Amino acid sequence: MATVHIPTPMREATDGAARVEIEGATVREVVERLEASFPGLGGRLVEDGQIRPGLSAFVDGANVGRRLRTKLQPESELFFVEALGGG
Amino acid sequence: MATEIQSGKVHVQTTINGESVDFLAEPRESLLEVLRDNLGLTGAKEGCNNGNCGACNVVMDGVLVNSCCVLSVEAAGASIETIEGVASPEGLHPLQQSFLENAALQCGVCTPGFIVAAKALLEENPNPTEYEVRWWLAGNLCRCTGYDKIVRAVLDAAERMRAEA
Amino acid sequence: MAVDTRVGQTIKHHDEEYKVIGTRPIRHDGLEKVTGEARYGSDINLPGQLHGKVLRSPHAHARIVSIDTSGAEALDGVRAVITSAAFPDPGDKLTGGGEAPGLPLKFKSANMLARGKVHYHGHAIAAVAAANPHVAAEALKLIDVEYEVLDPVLEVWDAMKPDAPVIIEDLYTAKADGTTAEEASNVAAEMLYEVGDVDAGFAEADLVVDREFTFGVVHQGYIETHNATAHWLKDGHLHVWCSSQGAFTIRQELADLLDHPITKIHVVPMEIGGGFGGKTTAYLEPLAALLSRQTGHPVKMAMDRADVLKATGPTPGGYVRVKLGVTNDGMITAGYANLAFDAGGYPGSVVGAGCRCVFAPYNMPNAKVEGFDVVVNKPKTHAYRAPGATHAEFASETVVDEICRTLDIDPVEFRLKNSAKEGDWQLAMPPYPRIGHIECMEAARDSAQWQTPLETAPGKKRGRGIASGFWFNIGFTSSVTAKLNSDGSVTLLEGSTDIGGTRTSIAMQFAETLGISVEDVDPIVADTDSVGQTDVTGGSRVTFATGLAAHNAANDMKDQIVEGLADLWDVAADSITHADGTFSANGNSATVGEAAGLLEEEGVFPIGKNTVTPTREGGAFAVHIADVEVDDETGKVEVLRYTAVQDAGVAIYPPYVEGQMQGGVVQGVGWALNEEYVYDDDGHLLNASLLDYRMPTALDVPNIETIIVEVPNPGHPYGVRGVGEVPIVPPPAAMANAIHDATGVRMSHLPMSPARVQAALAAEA
Amino acid sequence: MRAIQYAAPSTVEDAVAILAEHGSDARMLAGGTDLIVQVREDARDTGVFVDAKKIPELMDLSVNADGSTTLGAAVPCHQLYNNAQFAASYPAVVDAARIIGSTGIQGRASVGGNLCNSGPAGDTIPPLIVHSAVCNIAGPDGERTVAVEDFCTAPGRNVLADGELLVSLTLPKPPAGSGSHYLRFIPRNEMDIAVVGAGASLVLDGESITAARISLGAVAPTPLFVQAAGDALIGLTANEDSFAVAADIARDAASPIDDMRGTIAHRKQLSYVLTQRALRGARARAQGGSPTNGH
Repeated sequence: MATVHIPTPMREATDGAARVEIEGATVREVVERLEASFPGLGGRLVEDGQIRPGLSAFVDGANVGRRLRTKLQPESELFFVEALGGG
Repeated sequence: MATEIQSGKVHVQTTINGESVDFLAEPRESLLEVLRDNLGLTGAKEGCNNGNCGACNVVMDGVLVNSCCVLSVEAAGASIETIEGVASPEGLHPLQQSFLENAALQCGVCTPGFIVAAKALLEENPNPTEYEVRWWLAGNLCRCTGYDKIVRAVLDAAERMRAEA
Repeated sequence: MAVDTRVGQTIKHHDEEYKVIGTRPIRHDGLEKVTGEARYGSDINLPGQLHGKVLRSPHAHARIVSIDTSGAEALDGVRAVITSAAFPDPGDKLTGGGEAPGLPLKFKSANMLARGKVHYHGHAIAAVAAANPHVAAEALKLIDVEYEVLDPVLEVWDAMKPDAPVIIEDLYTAKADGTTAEEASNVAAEMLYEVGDVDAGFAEADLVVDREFTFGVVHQGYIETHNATAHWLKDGHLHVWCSSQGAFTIRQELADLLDHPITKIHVVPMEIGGGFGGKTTAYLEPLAALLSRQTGHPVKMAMDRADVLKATGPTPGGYVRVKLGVTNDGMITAGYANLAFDAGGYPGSVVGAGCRCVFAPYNMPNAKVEGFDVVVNKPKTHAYRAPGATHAEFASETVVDEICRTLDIDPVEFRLKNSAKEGDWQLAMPPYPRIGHIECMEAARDSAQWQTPLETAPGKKRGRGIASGFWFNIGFTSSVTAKLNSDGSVTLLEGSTDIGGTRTSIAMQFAETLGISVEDVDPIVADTDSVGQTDVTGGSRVTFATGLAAHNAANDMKDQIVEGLADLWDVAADSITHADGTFSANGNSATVGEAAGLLEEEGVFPIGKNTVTPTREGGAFAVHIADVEVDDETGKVEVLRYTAVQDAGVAIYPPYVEGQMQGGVVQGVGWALNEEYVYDDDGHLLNASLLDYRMPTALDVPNIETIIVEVPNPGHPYGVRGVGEVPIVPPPAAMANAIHDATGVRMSHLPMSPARVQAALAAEA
Repeated sequence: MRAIQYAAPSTVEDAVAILAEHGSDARMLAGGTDLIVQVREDARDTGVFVDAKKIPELMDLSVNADGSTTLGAAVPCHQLYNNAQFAASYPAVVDAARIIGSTGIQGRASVGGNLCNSGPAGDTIPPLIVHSAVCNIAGPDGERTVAVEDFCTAPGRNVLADGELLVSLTLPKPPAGSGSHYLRFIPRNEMDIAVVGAGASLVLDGESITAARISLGAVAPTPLFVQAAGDALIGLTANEDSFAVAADIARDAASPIDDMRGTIAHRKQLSYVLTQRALRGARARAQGGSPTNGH
């Protein structure tokens, strides 16, 4: 089960849960199941089958951007964070 | 004897880096524009076009000037030295070598102005203090280096040049 | 006296020894840059070339009633005049690529040439192509624009008021929870980041300090002004030569804005005269392209300095509130921050990054940060070196200093005690990987400056300040193609514009991996047709990401050499070893150079290549110490001494790491003391020149002492962390803390200009 | 830049003829560091540039029989600080010449040009005033002289009529026991326009002040000659108490504005502080030393 960290403003959709456990071999599977379990939440993270523009996924500390095919381990930790630019 | 009032394209004869040069230019064109766009000497850069950055520094009749603040027609009869004339066929000027060795450049766009200005300084004062270097070069803005390595490079070159003199 | 050839100190927290990495070769492009031969964008002159200029709005906020270009078109020498009508309708498309993908394209398009409405003083209205720049400038005066002038909104706190004039009539706040507001306002986006229980954290605190700070707009101040030359061929191929931090980004923007196929757009990165985040987006390129399409000639455009200051992307002004709770023994229990930044005339400020940096140096069990991206009548703001972090950490590091004073705790001790370290939670992010804040703080504590008591002088007010800073660094995509020549030298094509010596830092990593000298590598910044996808030079990513691509490409080349030699020597490939640049197997051996010669005879020319999107950037910390003297009669602040400490991971090319640190410090000192946009009440920018924008000169700063700390980034084979951005973060706070130490006055606005310091001193007295 | 015409006359008469013919459309071009930039930036509309640098009188720098000095209007700043005699006699003018713009600007910019630009913050103007310099003006109707303190009439404007040009300045020989100093306040250390500038000259008899002149820049529409501040010092001892009296008068005389370069409050304060510092520097020089504060 991967652990997905839910950003505070979106916890309304998870009944206040800060972390949810989701089964999935890839980021895409987790996001799809997240959407199914918490209607509306997926839509804020994912749009048209993509991670929403401007967001990046972090899998076990690695910034995998919007790569939904990224493989997950059973104990993976998943974050969704606004993508950053720089100077 | 009435003085001729020049307009339109004016024929100007001048000396640049020791070579006699002729060009046609409108009086409103600056020396910087002529160097860069008419004569292909693009080493001098436009950073501000009003005398506040030093990227266009050249030496005119032995005096450091901002070529953006000189009219093209004022070059008539003058002797002008640009960055392109600093190195000799034998090799780099000690300042150029020192800038390389001291890593005294980053983006490099202000570098020609700094080298031209620093050369003018060392010709007037071969043994400047750090303060004198900073004072002389205050008209040359660099946004990348924080000046530290530039000042070191100039002091380093001065020392080498004194040793060779 | 001998010249001081001191180089900065390096403190290693690893045992790696390298042959090339960490040395100080002369940079590959240095010669051309000291002789004036290097070719920057404005140095281009093409046959048949025309010159373009841009008409800019004299108003900060206005509706465009009409534009009459006939007068300009009639002027002798004028070849084309365009307005926003020349751009395709962006519809509802979003921007691709670049640093901030996914924003409405209509905003970017309208920022190129105003579409119906002017959002700031200097907003581009029309563009002209003419036989020479003087005629083009004359033509601008003949364009007749009728404006309906509107009230401007200049500051975020005014723009957020419910009754503020709304600048973009269909802008609905993107709320933190992913929903969208129903009423239009100037707030483009809200964000919220939280960890732990902030109310409980404050309840545990013995001392709570809550302060507000404000900021003027500042510009990156690169010395080379923006320029672009475009040639639109009759078959639709578009060639562009420009000064940009990213040729591929410009290509993407041109494709988006002009609705033109990427395959037909060819962007040549010229040498770039500085960027610092300000050259990460297009301004002139699309205009030059359209003017070229219309005239059939190449069109060259260059901004003057006033245009650069008025109409490119400075970094935001705005507001930051920071509230920190601590126990009497100096442990942070909670932090709250609220940041509102100028987006400028269109949405998209760097406030999000500011939010996530504000408490980054500390292990903060309970924190809450709110951010607001606010549209105002100023130029569309952009990244500037660690974008958003300097504002945020000026506020938090000033509050930390106040807490240390109040509790009488040494500021180094406090920071060490509360420092973030590996495994600690980051705000809204995964826990920190290996980081070097503690190592930097210890190096600062042990530095010559910190260990030397501040020299007092009768009648002089002197003080010392210290501050930390953090920046994430970014990864993005980089590509390298390396060709082995028959003499063993390597031509290395890379896509990252070189602003500060990165050709060499990339080549050094390649050389280290292949086992050759860096002088045998010839690095070339290639155009968009000649090298793989490479994102913008920014986010301190080039030595990290493009260096990684170079390392990978060297390994690829090594594998090909091994394969070729295996064939030649008739041995199994896996029996060939590679050490110190020599391949050996079964009694045979060949250096890279010898191998190249052997392979040439076989008709084999290895090409190593790699495209990589690394995922573990490795954030960087810096700790700075400033000694200042304050003239209490005039309010003027002099920097007496300055030390910058920074975790570089591993410094590939130390002189240029030091250079980045020193340059960042001086930009930060300029921001701290004098730099800001000055507006009148009508929103006119008054100081759009290098005279009145007041960037530091050589006479305004001392030598900057550097200490490179090497805590390797586990996400890079050589441990690289980006180094370019974080050095601008601590200076304003270090300076403010030093000013307080000298005078007892706390400054809460950047810049801390003499007039403001003097007024604060007078108010205190 | 608009199209312009250029002439390089070799005599004052020719220059006057061209200026008279073209009226307000013509201006003298000395170092050009103001004029070229102003026309380029549409801040001044000049169509005929009359180069001053081929006219011997405008490039003259010499000591006259009566001990006064003639400073040609187009003599560049760098020649002043490289001229030991001039620097010894008129240190406040040299203080200003050394801080106008950069080294590159000082290679071209002239004191006469600075005066004719008539900016309220022109750095050389307060020093000329405290040295009692006089403008030598030539025009279609002949020559006339005007005291420097009466030369500027408004920001960017002066007493020169169409057809007139500033030929030179005459600086009287400084009396024995005199010293002068000019300094300005700028947020940076170089490359800036004075937020306030202050010049002072003192003539000392022992410790006693026998003559004093004080002038401020950037605190009024024109550089300000604060005669009352100098007069108040006459007969007083050259000490901090006396300087404070003059500084008070100078601060009261200043009527600055708020603009992008400074605030009213700050400029008032600076008027006081800089007057004190200029006086200290002038005293140091009168006593054979050199100023210890300010650039």
